[in-house]
Amino acid sequence: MQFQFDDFASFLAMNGHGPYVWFSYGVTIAVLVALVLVPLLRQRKMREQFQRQIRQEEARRRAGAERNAKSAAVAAE
Amino acid sequence: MFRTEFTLAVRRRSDIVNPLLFFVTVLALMPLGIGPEPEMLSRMAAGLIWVMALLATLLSQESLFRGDYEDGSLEQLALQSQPLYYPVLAKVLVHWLVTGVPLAVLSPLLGMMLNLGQGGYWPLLMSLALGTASLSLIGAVGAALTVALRRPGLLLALIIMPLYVPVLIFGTGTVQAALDGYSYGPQLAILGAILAAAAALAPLAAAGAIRISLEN
Amino acid sequence: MFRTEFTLAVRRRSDIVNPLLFFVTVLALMPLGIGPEPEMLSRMAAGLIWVMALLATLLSQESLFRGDYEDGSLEQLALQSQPLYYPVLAKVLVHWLVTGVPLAVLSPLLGMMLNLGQGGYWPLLMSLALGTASLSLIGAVGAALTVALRRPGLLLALIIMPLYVPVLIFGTGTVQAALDGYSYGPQLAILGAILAAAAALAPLAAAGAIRISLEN
Amino acid sequence: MSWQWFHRMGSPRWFYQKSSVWLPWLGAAGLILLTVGCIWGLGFAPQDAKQGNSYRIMYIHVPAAFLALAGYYIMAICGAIGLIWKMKLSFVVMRAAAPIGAALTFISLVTGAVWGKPTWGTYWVWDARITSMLILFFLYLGVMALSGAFSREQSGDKASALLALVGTVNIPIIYKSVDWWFTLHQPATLKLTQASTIDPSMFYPLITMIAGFYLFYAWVLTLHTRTLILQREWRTQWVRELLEQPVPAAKS
Amino acid sequence: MCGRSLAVRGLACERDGRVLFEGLEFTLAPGTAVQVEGANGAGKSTLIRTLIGSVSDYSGTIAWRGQAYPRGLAAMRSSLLYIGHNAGVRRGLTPLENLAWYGAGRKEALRALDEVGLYGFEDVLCQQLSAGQNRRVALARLYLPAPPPLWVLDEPLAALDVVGVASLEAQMNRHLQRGGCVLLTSHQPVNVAPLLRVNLADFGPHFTAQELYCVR
Amino acid sequence: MCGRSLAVRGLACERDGRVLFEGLEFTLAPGTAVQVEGANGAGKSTLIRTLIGSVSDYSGTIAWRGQAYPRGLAAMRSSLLYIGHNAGVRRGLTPLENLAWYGAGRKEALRALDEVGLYGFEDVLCQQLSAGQNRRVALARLYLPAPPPLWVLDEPLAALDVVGVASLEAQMNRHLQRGGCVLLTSHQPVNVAPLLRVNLADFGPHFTAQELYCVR
Ligand code: HEM
Ligand SMILES: Nc1ncnc2c1ncn2[C@@H]1O[C@H](COP(=O)(O)OP(=O)(O)OP(=O)(O)O)[C@@H](O)[C@H]1O
Ligand SMILES: Nc1ncnc2c1ncn2[C@@H]1O[C@H](COP(=O)(O)OP(=O)(O)OP(=O)(O)O)[C@@H](O)[C@H]1O
Ligand SMILES: [Mg+2]
Ligand SMILES: [Mg+2]
Repeated sequence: MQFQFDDFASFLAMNGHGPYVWFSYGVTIAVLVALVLVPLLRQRKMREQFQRQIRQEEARRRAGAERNAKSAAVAAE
Repeated sequence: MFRTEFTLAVRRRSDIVNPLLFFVTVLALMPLGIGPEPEMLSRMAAGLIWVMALLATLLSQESLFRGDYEDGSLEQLALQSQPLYYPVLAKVLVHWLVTGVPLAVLSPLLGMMLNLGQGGYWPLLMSLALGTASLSLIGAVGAALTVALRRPGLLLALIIMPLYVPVLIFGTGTVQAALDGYSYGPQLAILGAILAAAAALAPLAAAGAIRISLEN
Repeated sequence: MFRTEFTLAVRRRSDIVNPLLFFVTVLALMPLGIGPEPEMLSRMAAGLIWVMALLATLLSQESLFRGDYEDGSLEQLALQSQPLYYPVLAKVLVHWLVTGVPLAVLSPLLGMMLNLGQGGYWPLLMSLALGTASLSLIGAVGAALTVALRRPGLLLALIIMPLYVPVLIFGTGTVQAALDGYSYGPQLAILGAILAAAAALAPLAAAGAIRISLEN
Repeated sequence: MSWQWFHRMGSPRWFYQKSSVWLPWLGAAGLILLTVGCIWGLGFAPQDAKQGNSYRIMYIHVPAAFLALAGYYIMAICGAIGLIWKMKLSFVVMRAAAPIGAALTFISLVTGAVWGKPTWGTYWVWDARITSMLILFFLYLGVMALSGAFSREQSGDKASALLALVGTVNIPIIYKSVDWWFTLHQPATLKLTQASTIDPSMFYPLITMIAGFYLFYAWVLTLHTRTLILQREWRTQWVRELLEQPVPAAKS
Repeated sequence: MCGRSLAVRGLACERDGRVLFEGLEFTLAPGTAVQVEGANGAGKSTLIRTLIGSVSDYSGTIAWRGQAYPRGLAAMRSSLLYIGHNAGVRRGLTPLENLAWYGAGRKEALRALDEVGLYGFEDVLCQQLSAGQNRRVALARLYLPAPPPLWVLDEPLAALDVVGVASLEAQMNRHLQRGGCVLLTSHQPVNVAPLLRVNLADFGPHFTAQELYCVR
Repeated sequence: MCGRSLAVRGLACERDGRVLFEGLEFTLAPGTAVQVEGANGAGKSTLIRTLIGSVSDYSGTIAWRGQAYPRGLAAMRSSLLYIGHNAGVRRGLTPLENLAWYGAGRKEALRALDEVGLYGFEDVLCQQLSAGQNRRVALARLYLPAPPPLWVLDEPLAALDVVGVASLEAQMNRHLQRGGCVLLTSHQPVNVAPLLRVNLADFGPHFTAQELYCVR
């Protein structure tokens, strides 16, 4: 087994078929990388979203408790 | 059951007339788009007619279960203890009677307009009559799957179109064979076989899909 | 207003993607119907693409006002004292952005698959981009007229199709001129003029049609 | 008793925890094989007598085409399992498999088209295999669109599983009919060469690439599944605990 | 605030050749509410749609601030807030977006949603809300700051729970105190004051299906 | 007549990750009615759809005549009469045809329609009837001879006028005396006896949006 091309330039050119071959490999690699990145990015976004949600829930819980206390006080009067 | 469905279909007459008119107008537009050369038209006539018949069936299918879903009668049907197979079959049958059959009957006229070669008319009519029944059956599965969606529109087309391919191929194959002077019996037989398989399986799948949609 | 419409359109992403997918699938079915011979396909490519773009626009238009009608917000809109012109224009604009533009952008690819001749790609894209805007505008009138019907489906197609004819003719004319080596500027200019006229008149007509539909 | 493992396997949590162990290994193995296969195929495999260097596209085209088809069956089988045994996890896997399969179909379509230009002189022909691949692509898109169209996830799961099943029944029929259609028309100009007598020096890198694609597929499927699991179960306690940890800096 | 408000004189409507009511007279003065009563099918919804100008086949006069329809229509429209059977809630939008569509700012919308008990549901799609919650989204418009003076509500209490009814009554009373006016239909008693009750049975034709075959 | 009827033990449902109710327990004995109560969005409709087997994601047990679901489902279905929010009235059919679709003979159907006050409207298309009249068409099923023993009614009083409500209550009481059983939801008090009232708020989870942000 040996390298089939004389130099790097001819490896790129591939006897004139270079553009086809490299385009194919490029598209393939891009799609494969996207397949890996998409779930990873989505996980990260979910993490952020989730932490924001927890903070919001906390705030709501507090606001609701306050309001309940206030209406209870009004009812007591 | 069949009676009620039929009443309903006839009452909204537009459901019968519309696919037909759609079929005719699009086919009339075609020469405007692709140029009026007779010999070219005649080579494509069978294909165009078949594709448009397919589209007309497909588009009229969206409303197959929709009305019943929205007014709650589909749920009532699903609550009954007998299987959903027969109601679905009845609905499909009516659909075919009010779209497929008129379409097939009208097709020779359109074939004439598009310069379809002599001897192609009869196979065209036969293949359309058989084929649209399969199309109605297959399409019912898609209609049932999308009935709970608010705007299924073209999603239905996307789902169902690939499944229509065999019918389309053998349908045009029938006409082509006849035009080329071969016997078109085998193709028609295959269309018949597809129809038999679809009649057995499609209502089952559609019934399952209806139950899924109702749970939404 | 435009913003809300856009949100709504993007939220049901399917409305954007579906016409596109419909367009692609039907065009992929075409060769199955009429045969794969390249030279024949290439002669019909422009016409087929244009007719299918027209169908995709038409079919996606059915839902233009329907949702708003059913949930009563169209009535609310009509009750407001400002004219209906702008809301209608906003809706049509969004419709064009989510159907016409993607369709035009995708058309060269389909041209390639159907063997469209060299030099036809750019005119095809341009004519589709201009033409689908006119189609959206004209179609809105039909959508408004049929919105009160429970199942407008193909009736809409019937009303609108004849009005589409000029657009179709000049659209395919553009591509054909380019393929035949003539300048296609004049045809594009006519398409532009049609668009201008439609933009001025169609929303007015649609607004009137909406008021008529609401009285039902 | 003997069914216990089965039900445990159906639990998304079990899968998530177990898969985090073998995930890195799967990824590493897949990427190594792919890298080796690419270099081998691009640089070291001999030039084809007839097609010159353009045939090197085969090393991605053929594995992608294989997996595109296999992926559909994987997806449909998962859907069937979900429908029959009401297994949550298998629906999740099905949903994860759809975009991956569609992406691989896309790769095989694009690479095939690009390969066609130097070989046949045109990007696209309506050949049986190609046409049915295109239809497979539409089937994938249909499953994806349907599963996303429902506001309730469970309904989307079941509906798209049913569609995938209907699709599996149809794939052989579609393939056969398209094949028949193609032979009816017989465009004499082009033909896929029968390269069954492929030289071993060309074949080994192909095998490497195919194995690499399979491992990569398994890896990415697991990744997607895990993400979907988190997305679905984010309200449960274990996911909460998991997600509350700060985002790892470099890689997750 | 309502000026001389809405005056109805000798109004008569018929549907399908059947007279629903005739000689109907009442005045909706500022600061008062009118409840239209009548059996199912008596014509309450028809009356309401006539008064807001959505239906135009009637005889008699309707005047807004002394100006008879159709001249007074535009003025009436600009001070109208109408909620019909179809609540005008877009099911593909969230409650917040729905209110934004009616021109509410984010902060006011949040306030209003909070007041109708939808705190925590602002960002859920309306199609996932229950029947009563959807109604509440529509009613939230009544809680926006500076509402139009004329409220026309067709069965606003339908689908609301007890707490919701009480809250709505309180809000209507507040509106009346501000000098606004309310026209509503309801089959339940409504606790607002001052309230004028108009029973369509009193203006019925001599001989109606309702009277003759009265419900047991 | 209902045998050991419907028993619910430890039932819990969640939607969108929010627990609607949990630990729900009640028994629907022959000759009794159960009224499910709760605020808007409490989960009444969800509960009802769970009990009739239309929704299958729940935990806990539901048993019909001692047989737990899903085994008991078929038996339950065969003795069920369900009328939901969507009344199951086909709007393209007349009231008479609608009842025929549910298997009623012409004479009984006419009787039943007469009883719900639709004498004279038997042959009008349902889409031309008022909201309350449509509801009455659905309710006419309760007046057919030999009705199924288990009635499940989701807000049957909605849109009905006072006379209609009284008539319906009388009919339900008659059914209970016959030994049938009724499960219903309603925001108004319902005058039937013996009546067991189940308030979903008593089975609410520790912490819900409803409890916390209660409606004013
Ligand atoms: C069902 C999908 C497909 C499968 C299973 C598939 C498989 C293969 C295989 C195994 C080969 C190498 C074997 C041989 O040389 O004959 C090949 C060659 C090739 N494929 Fe595909 N392929 C598929 C789709 C496509 C598509 C969509 C295109 C183009 C758009 C395409 C274009 C080509 C070309 C140009 C060759 C080389 C032809 C030659 O050797 O003369 N293929 N394909
Ligand atoms: N398809 C759905 N997807 C997600 N959530 C839903 C869906 N349907 C209902 N819900 C949620 O479940 C809750 C209960 O809804 P349900 O319709 O059972 O309420 P209800 O008690 O019948 O209220 P109402 O008195 O308003 O009819 C609501 O808060 C709603 O948000
Ligand atoms: N589009 C229509 N075409 C023909 N007749 C109609 C139409 N709409 C309503 N009607 C008739 O007009 C009458 C009154 O209907 P309307 O909807 O005004 O009643 P309503 O008083 O609002 O009743 P409900 O209390 O049931 O809401 C009904 O008997 C109906 O048959
Ligand atoms: Mg009414
Ligand atoms: Mg409810």
